[in-house]
Amino acid sequence: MSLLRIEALGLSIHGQRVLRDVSLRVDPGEIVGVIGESGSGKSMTALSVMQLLPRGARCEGRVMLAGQDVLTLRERALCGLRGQAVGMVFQEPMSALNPLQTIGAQVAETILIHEKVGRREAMARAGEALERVELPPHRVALSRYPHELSGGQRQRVGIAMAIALRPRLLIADEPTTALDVTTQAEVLKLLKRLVQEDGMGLMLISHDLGVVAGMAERIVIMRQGRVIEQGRFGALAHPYSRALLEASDHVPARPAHDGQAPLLRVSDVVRDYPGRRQGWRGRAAPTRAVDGVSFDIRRGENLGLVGESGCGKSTLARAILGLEPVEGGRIELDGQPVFDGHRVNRAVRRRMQVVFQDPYGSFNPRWSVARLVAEPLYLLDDPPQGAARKAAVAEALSSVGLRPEDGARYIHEFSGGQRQRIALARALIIRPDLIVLDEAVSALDVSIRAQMLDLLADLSTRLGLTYLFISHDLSVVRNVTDRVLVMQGGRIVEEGATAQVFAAPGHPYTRRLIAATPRLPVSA
Amino acid sequence: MLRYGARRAMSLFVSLLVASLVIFLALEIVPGDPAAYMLGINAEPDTVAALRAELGLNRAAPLRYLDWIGGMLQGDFGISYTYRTPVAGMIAERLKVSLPLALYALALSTLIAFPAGIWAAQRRGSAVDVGVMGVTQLGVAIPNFWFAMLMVLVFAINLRWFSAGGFAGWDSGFLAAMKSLTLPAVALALPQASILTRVMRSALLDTLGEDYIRTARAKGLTRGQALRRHALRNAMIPVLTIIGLQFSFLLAGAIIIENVFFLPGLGRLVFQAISARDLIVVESVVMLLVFAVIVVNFAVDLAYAWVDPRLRGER
Amino acid sequence: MSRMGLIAGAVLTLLFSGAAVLSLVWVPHDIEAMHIAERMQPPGAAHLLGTDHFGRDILSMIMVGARTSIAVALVAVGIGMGLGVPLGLLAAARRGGWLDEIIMRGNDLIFAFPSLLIAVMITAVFGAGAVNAIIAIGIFNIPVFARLARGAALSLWTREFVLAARVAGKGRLRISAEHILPNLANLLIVQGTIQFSLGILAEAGLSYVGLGAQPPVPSWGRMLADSQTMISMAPHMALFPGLAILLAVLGLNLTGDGLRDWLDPRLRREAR
Amino acid sequence: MKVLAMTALAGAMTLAAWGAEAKSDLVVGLQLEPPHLDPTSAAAGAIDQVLYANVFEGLTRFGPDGSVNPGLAESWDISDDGRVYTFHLREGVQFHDGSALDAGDVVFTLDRARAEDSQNAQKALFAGIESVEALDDLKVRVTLAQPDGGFLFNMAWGDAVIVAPESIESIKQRPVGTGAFRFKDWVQGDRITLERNPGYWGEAARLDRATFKFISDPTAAFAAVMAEDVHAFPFYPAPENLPQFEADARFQVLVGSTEGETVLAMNNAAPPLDNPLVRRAVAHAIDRKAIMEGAMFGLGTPIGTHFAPHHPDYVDLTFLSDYDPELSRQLLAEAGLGDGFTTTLKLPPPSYARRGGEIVAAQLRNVGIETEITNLEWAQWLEEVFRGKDFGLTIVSHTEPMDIGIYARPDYYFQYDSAEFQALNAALSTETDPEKRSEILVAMQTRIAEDHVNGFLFQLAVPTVADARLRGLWVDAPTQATDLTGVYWEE
Repeated sequence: MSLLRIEALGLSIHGQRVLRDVSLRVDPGEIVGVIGESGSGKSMTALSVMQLLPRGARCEGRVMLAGQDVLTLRERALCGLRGQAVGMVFQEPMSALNPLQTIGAQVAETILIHEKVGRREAMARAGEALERVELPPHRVALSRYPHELSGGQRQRVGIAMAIALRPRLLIADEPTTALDVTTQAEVLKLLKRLVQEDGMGLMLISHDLGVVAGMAERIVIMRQGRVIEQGRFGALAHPYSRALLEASDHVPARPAHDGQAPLLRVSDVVRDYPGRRQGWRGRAAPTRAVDGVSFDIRRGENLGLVGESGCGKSTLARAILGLEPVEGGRIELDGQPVFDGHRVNRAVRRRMQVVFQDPYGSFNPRWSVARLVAEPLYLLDDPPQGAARKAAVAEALSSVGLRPEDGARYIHEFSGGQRQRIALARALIIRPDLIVLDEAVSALDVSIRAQMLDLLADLSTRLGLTYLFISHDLSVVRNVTDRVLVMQGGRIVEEGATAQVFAAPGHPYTRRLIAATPRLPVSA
Repeated sequence: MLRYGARRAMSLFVSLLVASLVIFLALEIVPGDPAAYMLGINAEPDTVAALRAELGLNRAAPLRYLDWIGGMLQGDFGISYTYRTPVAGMIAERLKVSLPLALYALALSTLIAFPAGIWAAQRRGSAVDVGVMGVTQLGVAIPNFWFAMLMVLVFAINLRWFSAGGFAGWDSGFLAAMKSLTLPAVALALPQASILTRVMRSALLDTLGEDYIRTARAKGLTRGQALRRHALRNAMIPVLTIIGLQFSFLLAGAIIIENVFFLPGLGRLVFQAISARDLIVVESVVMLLVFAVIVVNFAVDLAYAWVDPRLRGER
Repeated sequence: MSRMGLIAGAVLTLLFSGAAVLSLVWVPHDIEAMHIAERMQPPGAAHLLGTDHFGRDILSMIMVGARTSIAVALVAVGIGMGLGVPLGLLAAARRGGWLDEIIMRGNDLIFAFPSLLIAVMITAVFGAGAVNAIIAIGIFNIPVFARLARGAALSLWTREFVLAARVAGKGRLRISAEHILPNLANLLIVQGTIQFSLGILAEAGLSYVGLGAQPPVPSWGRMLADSQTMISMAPHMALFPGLAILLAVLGLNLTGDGLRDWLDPRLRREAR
Repeated sequence: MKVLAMTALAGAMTLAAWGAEAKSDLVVGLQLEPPHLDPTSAAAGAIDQVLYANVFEGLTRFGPDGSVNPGLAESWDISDDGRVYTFHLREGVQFHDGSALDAGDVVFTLDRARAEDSQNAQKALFAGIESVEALDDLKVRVTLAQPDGGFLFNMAWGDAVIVAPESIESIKQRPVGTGAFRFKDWVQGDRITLERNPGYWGEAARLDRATFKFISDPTAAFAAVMAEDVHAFPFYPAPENLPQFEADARFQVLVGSTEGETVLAMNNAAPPLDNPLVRRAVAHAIDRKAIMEGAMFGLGTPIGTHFAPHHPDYVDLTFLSDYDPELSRQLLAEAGLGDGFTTTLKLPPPSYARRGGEIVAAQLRNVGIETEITNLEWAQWLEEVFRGKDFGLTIVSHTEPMDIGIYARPDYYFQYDSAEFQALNAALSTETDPEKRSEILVAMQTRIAEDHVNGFLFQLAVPTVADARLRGLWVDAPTQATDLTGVYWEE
């Protein structure tokens, strides 16, 4: 008998349909992957099982959990189920833990809520649960607070809370999305082990096919509140599933690059952050974010820069863009320094532009798109005015596939993918030589990302652009760059042609990174 | 921790020094001579001069400033020009009214605001919530001196449950003293309680929307348990800030209420002293209140650390 | 719910500002003429809200008093905003620098002074009067807006559109003016409304203790003070000015809260 | 819900109510608290209001009608030339600290008051004294530089009460006098308590204890009386409440006269008010009746000059400044100010000034004179108006008895400089014949009324609100005192 059987589940929130006719099941000891792009309803399905839906939600259909329909249960009975029969792990390890309580207390709470045991015993069992998630109390004391833990450790605490009572079903909603690849691999391994040990069912929700493909016995593909298809990974046949699959590992068409002339030269760059200010005078010791980095970007190439969070890649990007002065070394574009004395060299800066990750935070919401796109014209000594300015904006918008009329609209009227196009238009308007793409496609859904990558490739060929492609996502970097730099702890640990580095990584860290990166099975 | 404390104390000291200079300079340019005020309209000029000499008013301003500061560091606030008694004693006497009044009002406001704020937050959008929010809107908008007037009219003059004002004194018994502080405390507490209720409610609603509340609910906690065990303490940070601000306000800002109820408190002392140009009293009381505000803020900072372990590491 | 509050608040606010504007050209009775014989008349046909202790029409006094309250509060909030917001923006633009330090220390210092006491001191130094009431209330509005502006600006400075502007070569001051300030507008409007209502309360309090607008300029606080000893003989004299303050402040608060929810649901910061 | 809670609280607390109405206790409300308790070194009337006649006594003392009666001096002899006064002190008078009153104390008191570094606010009272000698334990001889018809009157002032050198050091905090009450306790900002002096030389006080409670706010005063927290409130600050108290059987309202001539003082030295025509115009623009009605709710007596109406030498000169706005406008036109003018009106705190000021401003506006009203605290008023003479108009009540002499001082704040008047004043001070004195006084009153030195408004009345069962309270206020020696509760 199935552990969880969802039958024809419908959900509306304040009258708006969110889920329609969703049916799926999870058997004991089985891992079911639920895949979908944003807005597909995958998280809402999970919350429907937990009955932790937002205000104004109405469900229909049946959600059979261990023989009971949770939709008919009263709140009291539901509280008895949650944490006991079904545990849940959430996406954000930063905010999913109460910052004011020790991790021991938070794990023990699951036990205290459901069983009549003493505090001491609950703490002991919390220790065991933490041990099972590989956070043994002798290494990470129960009396630690969440802020003293790394992201991966926090996510383990979250898992420990969910499995403390060995529930029969575990729901994990994007459990690794906020983590670095290496940590992600460890957490996924941990989840897999727990499923095997306890024989529980795992409903693993993710936007990333690569994450799920390697783990799940069955995959459920969702789109716009409906289940499109479910089955084994290799057996997915629905056109949408295929498209999704293709987009996940999209290789844009672009000619191979063979130029050698350096456009940007970075030599021995050192970047320190001052310590925290303490009182009226005096600061703590500075931290070194970029430590003696040297490399070239060749004209017309796509250079990848990969590394995990905190490795210094964003700091390096800001230094290249001349946003912050460096403590040591030189950054030169075509032989001209980015910093001329203490002032930013405008002549250099107008040849570089950037596209940031966040499609929502990258635009001033009070400006029209035309004004946003035209902003870099400020760098020109004699910026075009009136009709010329309008034409420049129109051209930039057209070049990224938007209509010139879109310039009159405001940013909130655009989707995430369109916004990244606008960001690209903004970068293109002053016809730069180099564009820094700082995680520029990381926040996009796979299908949108694939389109964006095609656009980037097309523009680079047409306009002879040079990209510095910064990303934590190795699979993307692998598909779009000519050369790649691997950064760790402020240093470049490996550099080489992309294909070569991925085929035969030289540095142990590179090897770890590549091993941890989820790959789609070739069979698909 | 010690070094942090020392630095903090240093910056506290600088603030106080600047504050003392501001106060002294401001009062230096106040027109009006305490000696002339005391001697009235028939006094001969040489009489006024004699009194000025005795009060030490004819000395240079920097000297008087140094004397004042130096004295205060040793707990000697000087001698009041008009009352001719040590200022420290006068302040101590007035604090016996102002401090209990502030604490009483704060206690009332907290006792009303906590349950009301929690109640409203728990039943967000319900009639209870709308009702509580409506009452607090009125409470924030009502001028407290007007409310005090109305209370005196109803409870003292018409119903005669309370005396119309004045302070019974602590030697007439705790209950009698508290009774004479009750109407003033209610008048002071009403707007504060309303503000605090609103802060409590909105802070709770904010924290109730946090991810860790959902985590807690996923563990099997009921809505109420999640609120009590997780939301409440997290909501305390803005609430503590407001309570800290309110305490300073209640201690210093009760001037008008002290007047309506003719309570011999600090606020009224300052008011009287300003009209009598008893500058040394004004300076000392204002300085003391500034000191109190700074210390209360410091205490609130410490309370944050007590509530929030994330801050402990830095302290 | 908040929509209804906004409407009610806007109606009240418009009512009072309308009355204030109307009083510039017309009031039911001349408030400069005193008719001692007609004093303290209860509300009736001749005088809708009755007359005061000098026989002046209370409705007319409240209308003209609205002008005083609104003018004092508006200018005071204007001072607070006009000085506080640039200071806050400047501090945020120079985060961690000595300028930031000085501005924020200065703010703390003003905050450390009990506001009413300082208002009393200011009027003691410069004399009682509307202008000094404005200064006293205005000074305490500066740190409110400076802190608000700095706090919000700091979070805006971390947004990527600011980085984009810097990539476009813009300086900190230009970014503050072009990007930060427009995004603070909602917040400032909301806080401004709240401070405006607090300003009206403060003006009433100061006038009540005799430190606000001086006679013959009518003001609500002084009307209350004047009425106090007559409260049991002529309760209408105390009732109507008090209600005027209550309703005006209530109206502004409701408007502020309503605007907050309407303009940006994320701005759920409770104003002090 | 809140009301319920309060009811419960009130129920629990009723037993603890204070201010019990034991028949020998009295709580008196006063508007102003004394700054300290030495009547001989401050002008504050508040000191006399608590201590005069109760704790401190002088050689002579005022009676309830303003007459000068024997005080600590049982009798006195005056030399024929009117320059030498020999006072015979009462026997067996003791200060509250047990020390006996003797001639040495009188010599000490008078010498201290007239010394170079004296801080006596009314030093002028003693200016005429040439020497003071103790003839024996109970006999003191005071020699004046020239005869002074007002000397015994002067010695009755609160500033001339007899103090002892033994207790002078701490007198500001612990006053030691010879009166029927002795000082017990002072809770600053709140109250002063006196208790009966068992060793009093005269008729003992009938109250065991008297508490003076300081309530500056008129509303609070009203509430306190209504709630019977205080039993008597002399100089009750809100005349508008009197009809209510009168209508309430629990209370009695006494309205008496004071020595306070309330005037709209004008700056005689600054244009345009230096022009007698303009001053006359101001005088005629003012409707005394409306001011008294509006500011004092009808209390007070109109005056046409600077003299107390209850004084036998008073002449009614109000017709010289009748309310006549038409005439006022004419006069202004005559003075070349047909379009009116603007001046300042600076008002001290009492309600007669603040409320009266608003009415005066409205009346002046009616004839074209605009006033800028500034409300001042007393200290500021003293600085700006009284000492700085920086004002156009002000309203103030001159509460010192028999103070028409101030018009002879050209440097006095309103700066009236009339040789004629100064001659009259000089003649008065040396004249001892009552008939002649009377004539001179009439001439002086007429002079200033005709010169319209100030706008003469009304004689301030003193309302006292008291429990209906209280007896023996002073009705009039010839001086600022609350003499409780004869006060008792009716059985």
